[in-house]
Amino acid sequence: MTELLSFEKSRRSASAPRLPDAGVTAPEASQVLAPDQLRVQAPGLPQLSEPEIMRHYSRLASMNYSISEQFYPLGSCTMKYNPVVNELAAALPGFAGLHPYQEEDTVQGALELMWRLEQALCAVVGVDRVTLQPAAGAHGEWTALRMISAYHHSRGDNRTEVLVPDSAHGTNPASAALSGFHVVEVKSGPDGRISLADLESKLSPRVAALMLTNPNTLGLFERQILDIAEMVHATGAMLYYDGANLNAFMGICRPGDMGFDAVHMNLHKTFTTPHGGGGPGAGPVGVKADLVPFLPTPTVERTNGHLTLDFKRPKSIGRVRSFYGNFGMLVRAYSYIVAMGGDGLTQASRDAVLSANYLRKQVEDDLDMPHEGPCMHEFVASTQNLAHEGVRALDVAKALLDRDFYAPTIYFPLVVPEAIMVEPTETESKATLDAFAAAIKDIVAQARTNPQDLHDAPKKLPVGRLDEVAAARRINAYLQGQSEDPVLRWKPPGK
Amino acid sequence: MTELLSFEKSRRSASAPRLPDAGVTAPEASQVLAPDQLRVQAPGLPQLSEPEIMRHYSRLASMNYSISEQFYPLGSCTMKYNPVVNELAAALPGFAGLHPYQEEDTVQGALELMWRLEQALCAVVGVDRVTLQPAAGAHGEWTALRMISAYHHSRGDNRTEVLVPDSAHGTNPASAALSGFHVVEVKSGPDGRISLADLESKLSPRVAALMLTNPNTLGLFERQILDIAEMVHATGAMLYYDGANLNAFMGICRPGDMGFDAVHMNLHKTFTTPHGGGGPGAGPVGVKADLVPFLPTPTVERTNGHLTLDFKRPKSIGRVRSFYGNFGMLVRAYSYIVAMGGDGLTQASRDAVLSANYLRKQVEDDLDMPHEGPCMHEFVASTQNLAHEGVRALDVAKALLDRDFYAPTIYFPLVVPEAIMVEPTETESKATLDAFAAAIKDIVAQARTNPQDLHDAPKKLPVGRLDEVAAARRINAYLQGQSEDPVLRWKPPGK
Amino acid sequence: MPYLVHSEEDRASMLESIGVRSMDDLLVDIPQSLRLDALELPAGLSEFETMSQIESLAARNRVFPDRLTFRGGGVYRRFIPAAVAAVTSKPEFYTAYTPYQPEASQGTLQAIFEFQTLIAELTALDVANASLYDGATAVAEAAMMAHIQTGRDEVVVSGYLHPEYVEVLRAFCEGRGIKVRKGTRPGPKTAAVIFQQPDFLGLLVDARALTESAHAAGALAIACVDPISLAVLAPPGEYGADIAVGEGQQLGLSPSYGGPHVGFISCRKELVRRLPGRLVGTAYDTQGRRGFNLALAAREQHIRREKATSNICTNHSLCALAASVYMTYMGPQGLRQVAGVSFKRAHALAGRLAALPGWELAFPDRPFFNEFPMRVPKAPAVVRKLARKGILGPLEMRRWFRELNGVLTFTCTEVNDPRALDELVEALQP
Amino acid sequence: MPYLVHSEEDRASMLESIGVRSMDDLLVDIPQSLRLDALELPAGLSEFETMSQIESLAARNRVFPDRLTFRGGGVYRRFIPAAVAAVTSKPEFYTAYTPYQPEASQGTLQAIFEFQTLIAELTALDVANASLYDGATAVAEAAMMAHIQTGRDEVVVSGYLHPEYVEVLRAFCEGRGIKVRKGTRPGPKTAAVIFQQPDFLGLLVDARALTESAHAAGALAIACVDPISLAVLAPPGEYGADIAVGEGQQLGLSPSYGGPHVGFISCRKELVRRLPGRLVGTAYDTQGRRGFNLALAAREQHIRREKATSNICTNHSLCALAASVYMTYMGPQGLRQVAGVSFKRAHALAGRLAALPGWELAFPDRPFFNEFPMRVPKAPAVVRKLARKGILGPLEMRRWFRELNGVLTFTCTEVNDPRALDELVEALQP
Ligand SMILES: Cc1ncc(COP(=O)(O)O)c(C=O)c1O
Ligand SMILES: Cc1ncc(COP(=O)(O)O)c(C=O)c1O
Repeated sequence: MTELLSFEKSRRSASAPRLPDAGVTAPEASQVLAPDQLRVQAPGLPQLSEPEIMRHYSRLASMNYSISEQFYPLGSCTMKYNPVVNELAAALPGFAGLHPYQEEDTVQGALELMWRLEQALCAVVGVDRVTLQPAAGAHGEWTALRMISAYHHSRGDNRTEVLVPDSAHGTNPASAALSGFHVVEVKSGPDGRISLADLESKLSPRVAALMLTNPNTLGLFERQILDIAEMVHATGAMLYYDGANLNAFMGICRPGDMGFDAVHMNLHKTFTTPHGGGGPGAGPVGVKADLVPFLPTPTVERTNGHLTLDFKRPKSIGRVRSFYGNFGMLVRAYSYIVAMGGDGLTQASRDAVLSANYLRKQVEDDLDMPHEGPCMHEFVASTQNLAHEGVRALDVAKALLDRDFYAPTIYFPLVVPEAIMVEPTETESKATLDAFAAAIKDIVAQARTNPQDLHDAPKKLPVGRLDEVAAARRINAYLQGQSEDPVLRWKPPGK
Repeated sequence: MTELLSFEKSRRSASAPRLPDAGVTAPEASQVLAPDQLRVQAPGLPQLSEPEIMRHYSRLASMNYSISEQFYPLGSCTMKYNPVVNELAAALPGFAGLHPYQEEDTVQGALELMWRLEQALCAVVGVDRVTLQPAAGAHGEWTALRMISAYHHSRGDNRTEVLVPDSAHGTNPASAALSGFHVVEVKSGPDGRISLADLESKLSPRVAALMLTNPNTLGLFERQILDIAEMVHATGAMLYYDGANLNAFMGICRPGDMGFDAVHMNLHKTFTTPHGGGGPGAGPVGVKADLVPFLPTPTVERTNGHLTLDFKRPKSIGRVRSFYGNFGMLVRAYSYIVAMGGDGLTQASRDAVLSANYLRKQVEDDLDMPHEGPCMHEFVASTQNLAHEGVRALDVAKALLDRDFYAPTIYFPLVVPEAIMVEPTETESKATLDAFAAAIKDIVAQARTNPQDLHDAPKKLPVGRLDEVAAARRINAYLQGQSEDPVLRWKPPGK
Repeated sequence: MPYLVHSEEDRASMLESIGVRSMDDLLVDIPQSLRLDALELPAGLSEFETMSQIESLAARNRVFPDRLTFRGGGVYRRFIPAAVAAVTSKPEFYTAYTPYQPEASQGTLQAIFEFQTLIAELTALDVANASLYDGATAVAEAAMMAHIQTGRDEVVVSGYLHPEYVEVLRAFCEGRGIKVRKGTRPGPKTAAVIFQQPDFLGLLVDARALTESAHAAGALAIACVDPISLAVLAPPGEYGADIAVGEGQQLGLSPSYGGPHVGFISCRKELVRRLPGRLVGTAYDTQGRRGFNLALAAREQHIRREKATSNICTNHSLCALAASVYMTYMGPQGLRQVAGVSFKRAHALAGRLAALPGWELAFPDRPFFNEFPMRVPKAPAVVRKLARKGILGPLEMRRWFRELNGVLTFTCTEVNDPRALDELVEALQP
Repeated sequence: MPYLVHSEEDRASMLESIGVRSMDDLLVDIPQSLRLDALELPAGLSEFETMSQIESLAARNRVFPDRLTFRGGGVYRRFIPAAVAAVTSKPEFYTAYTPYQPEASQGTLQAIFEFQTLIAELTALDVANASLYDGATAVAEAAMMAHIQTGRDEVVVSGYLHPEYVEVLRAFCEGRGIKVRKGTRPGPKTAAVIFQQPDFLGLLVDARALTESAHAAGALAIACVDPISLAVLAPPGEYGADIAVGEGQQLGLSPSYGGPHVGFISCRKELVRRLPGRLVGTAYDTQGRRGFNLALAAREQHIRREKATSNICTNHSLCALAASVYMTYMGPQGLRQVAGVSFKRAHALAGRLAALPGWELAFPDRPFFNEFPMRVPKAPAVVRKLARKGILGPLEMRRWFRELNGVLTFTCTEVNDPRALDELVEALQP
C-alpha cells in the first residue's frame, strides 16, 4: 500500500467545500485594506473533495503501527492501553467547548477537575503542589529548572551547573542548557547505577541540581537514592526527578519520599493519555514546599468549595505556556485516575514490573543482558552477542516490524552499546509477551543462519529501510542552493 | 496478520469488568425464583480485559477492505462515500437517546425529521407517500408486495402470481414467495432488457405485479418502460420498482413518472447510510395514491406544524417491524439529502453514470461486454474472453484483491455467464478509476502469460481462497452427527 | 458540491474519453418524456448549516436522563461501555459491505462468527445466525422456520408477547397463509408455540411447561428472550426450546427512537438448514490457514431465490458487532452482575411502590425479572406528573390491552442508581 | 481492575517463570523505608461511575453556543468539519508514538510532511517544522533561533503581542539570559523584532515596515500570525519576514479551555538548521520507493543533548494532523471564504456597535481583520449583561493593559450567523 501526497492528488479545478456566506453587507477585505496588506499569491493548499480526503487519511492511518493493533514495547515511552472512555470525557461539550477566558464562575467544573488532578498527582509522587501547565516532559523539566534557578536566586545563590547522568534522556541536558545552566555529566557505574564516587567529585556549590530518572533509563532502581539525596542536599543543590519512569512504582514508593524536590510527570506515559504520534502530551511538575512560591501562574486554588485562578504570585517564574496547560489531556488523565483508584494504580505498577521481569527472563538466553536483574518496569538488553554475525540492534528492530511488533527503543541509553530497551507495560497480556519472546528467539536463530535476511528487513511494510545518509545529503544540497528539491516539504514539480 | 478468536484468548481467571453494585437491599434472583427458572450452566462468554478486547477488534478491523480505504466497485451495492457528518447527526443525544414510547409532544423533532425525509423521498421517486418502516431493501420489497396483495384483495381480486425478470436480484422472488405469491420468471432479450414478448405471454389476470429494477441489474435502462407499464396496468396488475439502482437517475427521471405503483429505496445505497458490513440499512417504500390506505402503521402526519403518529389506518397491512423503522439510519439519510440538495443529488446521479461509462470505456478492450452501451450507473462485463486461458470471473476478482481493490460483484446477474458487475459510484475520482482500469489490464495480461498466478490469488491477504466445498462437507458431517465440530460456531476443544 | 469528486475539467475529459459530447448522450435510453427539469428539493447546504438544521431538530426532542428513565417495553437504557462505539465507529467495519469476498473481509466474518457463538452460548442452543432486523421480525422468521419444518399452518402465541411483535408476526403469517392464534393449547395443526420470557409485562412464564406442551403436540417451542436476563434465568436450551429469538438492543445499542437494533435467532442443530439469513463458518485455505466464510448459502435468496428460507439479504451486522463487543466486555461475570443489579433494584423499587397508597403489584403471585406491572389509581396522571419532574415514567398497558386498564410497567437497570429510585418514589408521594 | 490484563493465575505463573516467590522479590532494590502501604486515593470506579463523575464536573461549566460567542483573544470558535475528528480519532494515529521506526510509521510521517508543506505554503516561507506546543512557545522558540543565529542577546517586542505570549517569551529568555524589550526600534544588540499580525487587539500592524526596520538593524523579523487571516492578508514570506510562528487552534481544534492546541513555525531556508523540534523529509529505500523519515536530527536533544536547538521531544503531532485535515478540507478557496466571511461580519458588526450610544471604535484609523477593539462606557457591565442573555461577550483589555481601560475586543467568525449579530446588538440596546 502506498499513498500519494494530498498535493499530488490535488486538481486545480476541484470544487471548493460548501461554506456559509457572510449574509451581511460589508466591504471585502480587498476594498478596505491597502494593497500591500493583501496576499498576492494564493497559498498552494491542495484542492480535493471530502471523499478523497477521508480516503487519503484512512490509508495513511493504515500504514501506522500503533498500540491499538500492535505490541509497542518502546522503552522509556510507556506505551500502554489508552482507555476509550478518556476520549469521551475530553470530548464532552462541557469541557471541549470552554473558552479559556471565560469568567471563573462559569468554569467551576473545569477548575475543580484541575484541582482534584493536582491533589491526586501530589499523592502519587509525594509533593506539596503540582503545576499542570507544562505541555510535555521536556517542557516540565525546563519549568522545574526555571523554578530551581529562581529558588537559588531568591537566596542570593548563583549556581550555574546542573548534573546529568550519562544514561539520562537527551531532554535533560537540553532543558538544563535552555534554562541557562552548564551541564556536567555524571558517570554510571558497572551495576548500571549512578557512580557515587563520580557524583561526589562533580558536586560543588556551583551545582544547582542533579537531574535523575529513577528507575533510571536502564530500568534499574537507584538503590542508593537516599544517600544520593543526602549528598546532593548537603551541597545546597536540589534533586530533580525525571518522571518518565513513574510507571514503575505508583503506590509502591514516591519520589517525594526519596528526597526529590521537583518531579515532572508524563501524563502521556504513566496516565494513559494517548501519544498521538508525537503529542500532545502533558508534563505537570510537582514540587516540595521550598519551590511552591516559584510555581508558574496561575495556580488553581480552592476555598470553601469555590475555585479560583491565582495570578498574584510575586515569586512565580511566570507563565510557561498560554492558558492553563493541555486541559484536554488533563481530563483524560483524571478520568484514568478515577477509574483506577489508588488500588488500581498500585496494581498497574506491580504488573508493569512483573511483565518486564517476565519478558526479560524469556529472552535472557537470546540477547546480552548487560546488567543484573531484577529490573523495574523495563529492561535494556544488547545485541552484542550477535555482533559476530554482523547483526545489530537495528536489524533486530526491523525484523520485529516484519513480525507484526513495533520495535523496542534502540541505541538508548547511550551507555549500553547496541541497546534494546523493552518496556512491556501492564496492559499487554502474557500471551503477547510470549509471542514477542518467540519472535526474538526466531530472529536470533535467523541471525545465526541467515543474517542477510535480517539486514533486508523489513520487507512487509510500505517501504523498506530508508537511506538517511542520502536524505541528509539531499537536504544539504538544497540548503546550499545546489538543488531545487527542498526534501522537507513538497513542491510542485518544476517550481 | 491473524487473530485468534476472543474465545481462544479467554482465560477463566481473568477479572470481570468493574460495574456498579445494586446499592439497595433486595433479595438475589436465586433467593426469589424457583430453581428451574434459574440458569444452570453459565454461558461460555469469553473473559478478557478491556485492552485485549480493543486490540482484538482493532486487528479484526484491519483485516477488512472497506470504502474508507479501498475502491469498492461492488455492482448493485452503490458503495459510495459515507459522510462522517451523518454519523455525528445520528449520534446526537437528542436522537440517540429517545425512547420509542415517549409521548409525542416530546419527540416533535424526530417526527418532523421523518416527515421531511418522507417528503424528500416522495420528491425523488415521484410517489404520494412513503413508509420509513422497512429495515432493508428486501424487507421493503415484501412490505410493498403485502400492500399490493391487500390492494387486490380489497377489490375482491385474488391474484396469485408475481412476475420477476430472470436478471432480477434474488430478494425479488424470495420476497414474492414470502408474500404468498407464485413467482413467474420473465426472460431478458438479447439487448439485456426484458423481453416484451415474453412479458406479454406471462401477463394474465392472475398476475398481481411485475417487479422491475430500472436500470436493470445489467446497468441498462429499460427503454420501453412506458410500454411495459401500460401492458402491466392494462391487465390490472401493479408495477413494482426495486430501487436498488436509484442512484442512476435522481433528478433525471422518476419511477413514479414511469408508471411504478410502489418503489422501495435502499437508504444504505443511494442515500449514503453506511452498509455496516451487512447492515443495518433502511428500505423505505413509496406508493402511489391507490396503495396509500394499505401503508403500514403508524404513519407520520403533520397538521399545523404539529406532528403525530397515526395508528388508526383500517386498511393497513399492519406493522412490518417494531417501532418506526431504523430511525438512526433515517437521520443519516436526511442529513445527506439536506447537504446535497436537489442540485447535488442530480449531479450525483449524473456523475455516477458518467463514471460507469468512463470506466466501461477504459476496460472494454480487456473484457467482454455482452451488451451495448451506454450504461447507466454500472455495467456488467464478462470474463468469457479469458475462458480459453482457464481464467474465470472469480480469478479476476481475487487478483483485484491483491492489487488493493475490492472486487466487483461476480456471477450476478445470472443471465450473463462469468459476470463482472462494476459500479464505480460518483464518489470515486478519475484517478481511482484509471488505477482500477490499469489493474484490469494488468490482470488480463497476466491471464495470457501466467494464468496460474491468478488461480493462486489472493496472496497478500490474511488468508487465501477458502475451500467452501470442504466447509460444506464439514457442516454436513456435524449436522448428521458425524463430527463434533459445529463449523458455524466455536466450541471449546474437547467439548 | 459536497461528497462529489469530479471537477468540471474531469467531467469534460471523461466525456471526451467515452467519445460523447454531453451527458445527454449517455442518457439516451431514457424516454424524453420522462426527463425531469430539476429535482424539487431545496438547494444543498454547507456541512455547518446542515448540522445546525439537524441540531435544531434534535433540540425539539426531550431526552430524559438515563438514570431517570423507568420505561421499558422492549427498549431499555443500559450502561454501554465506551468500547462499543469505539469499535463500531471504525470505518473498516462500518463502511464494508456484506462479506462477499472472504479474503478481504476476515474482520467482519470473524466478528460475525464470534457473534453467532456468543448468542448460541447465551441461549444454550447449537447454532445462531448472523443477525436479523429486530426482535419482532426474529419472532416472525422463527415462525416461518417452524412452518417449513413441520409443514403446519398455525402458530400459537401464548401469553403477553410484545404486542408489536404479534403484529409483525401476523403480517408475515398472512403472506404465507399461516394462522396466528392466541392461546396456550397447541393442536395437531400447530407449527409452533411462541412465548416471551419474561413476557411483555416483565413477568416470568413457565417456559418449561410451554415447551413441553408444544412438543407434546408435535410443535416447536419458540422462546422470545431478554438476552440480559439469560445471565440468570434458564436459557431456552436448558428447558428444551427449539428456537430462541430476541431483541438485542440491550446489548450495547442506544434506544435511538426504536432502531436500528438487532434481532437474534438460534436453534437446535436439526433446524440449522431452516435458519434465515447469513451464517458464517470456518473454512481453510490451501495452506491450511483457518479463515471464515459465509456458509450454507443454499438456504438463501441469492442462490435459492423463491425457495429461500427467507428473503433477508442486508441484515443488522453492525448492531451484531456492537452486541458482540458488549458481551465480550461483560463476560459471564459482568453480564451476571448487570442482570443481578437490575433484578435487585427492580425488586427494591417494586416493594417501595407497592407501599404507595392505592398502589399494588398487578400480579403479586407472578415472579418478575427487572420489569414489573403495578396497578395504580389514575395511571395517566402518574406518567404526566413524572414527566413534569424530569422522569420518563412507566408504560401504560391500557394502550395495548383493555384488560390491563390502570396497569403500569416499570423497569430498572444498572443505570437507575439508588438515588434515582428515591427520586422516583419521592415524586410519586401524594 | 480496569485496563489491567493479568489474571491472578497469570501473575502466579509469571512469578514462577521468573523464579521468584513474590512481587517483593522483584522490588528488592527499593529501600524498605521507602515502601508505601497504600496509595492514598479513593478506590477505583466502574466506567459507568467514572463517566458519571466526570459528566457532573462538565455540567458545572457553562458552555456558550458557538454562534453567540464573540470572545477571542487567541482562541476562537470556528466551524470544524466533521472530517477532522474522524481522522484524529483513528487509533492508528492517536495511539502511535513519535515515528522512530519509519517503516512502521509512514502514516504519521507523511501526514507531518504534508503539515510542514501546508504551513510553509500558508506562511509563504521555505520550511516549517512538525509542530510546537502552542503559539506562545512558538514565539519563544523563534526568539531562541534568532539568538543563536545572530549571537545577540536582546529581542524587541513591537506593539500588542498577545500578553501571555510575552510572558512565556520572558520565561524562556530569562533562562538563556536574553533581554526582552518592548518598543519599535531595534538596535545593534537586537536579535529579532517580534510582532503579531493582526495584533492582540485585532488591528493590523505595518508588518512590512517592521520587517524592514529589523533587517536594517541586522536583526531577524519574527511574525506571529493568525493562520486563517493568511488566506487574505500578506503572508510573512511576502513581506520578507525571516520566521513565522503562530497558534493553530483555529485550524480545526476546539477551544478546550485553552489546550491542547498547536504552535507552528516556519522560516527561510537559511535558518532551517536552527529550527526547533521534529522535521520530516523524504527518503528512499533500496527499491527506490519514496518514504518519509525524521530529518536533520542533529539539531535535536536526543543527538545533541545540551547543544540542541531546543529541548522539545514530544510535540503536538495530533493537533498538527487536525490542522492538516482542516486546511486540506478547506483548500485555498475554502480558507479564503472562511476568512472573507469573518472579515465581513466583523466589519458589519463594528459598524453597528459604533452606532450604539457612547460606543466607538477604539482605534478608528487602524484597519482590522475579524477582531476589533471598541471603547465603551461601563465595560464590565457590558460583559455581565451579555452573559445573562446567554452571550459570551467581548474581552476586557483592561485586564492586561491599563491604558486600555474601557476597551473591549469583539471577534466574528463564520459561526456567528447574521441572526447572532442581531441578537448581540439587540442585547446591547440601552
Ligand atoms: C526518560 C525521559 N525523559 C524525558 C522525556 C521527555 O518527555 P517528553 O517527550 O514528554 O517531552 C522522555 C520521553 O521520551 C523520556 O523517556
Ligand atoms: C437489485 C437489488 N435488489 C434488492 C436488494 C436487496 O436489498 P437489501 O440488501 O437492502 O435487502 C439488493 C441488494 O443487494 C439489490 O442489489
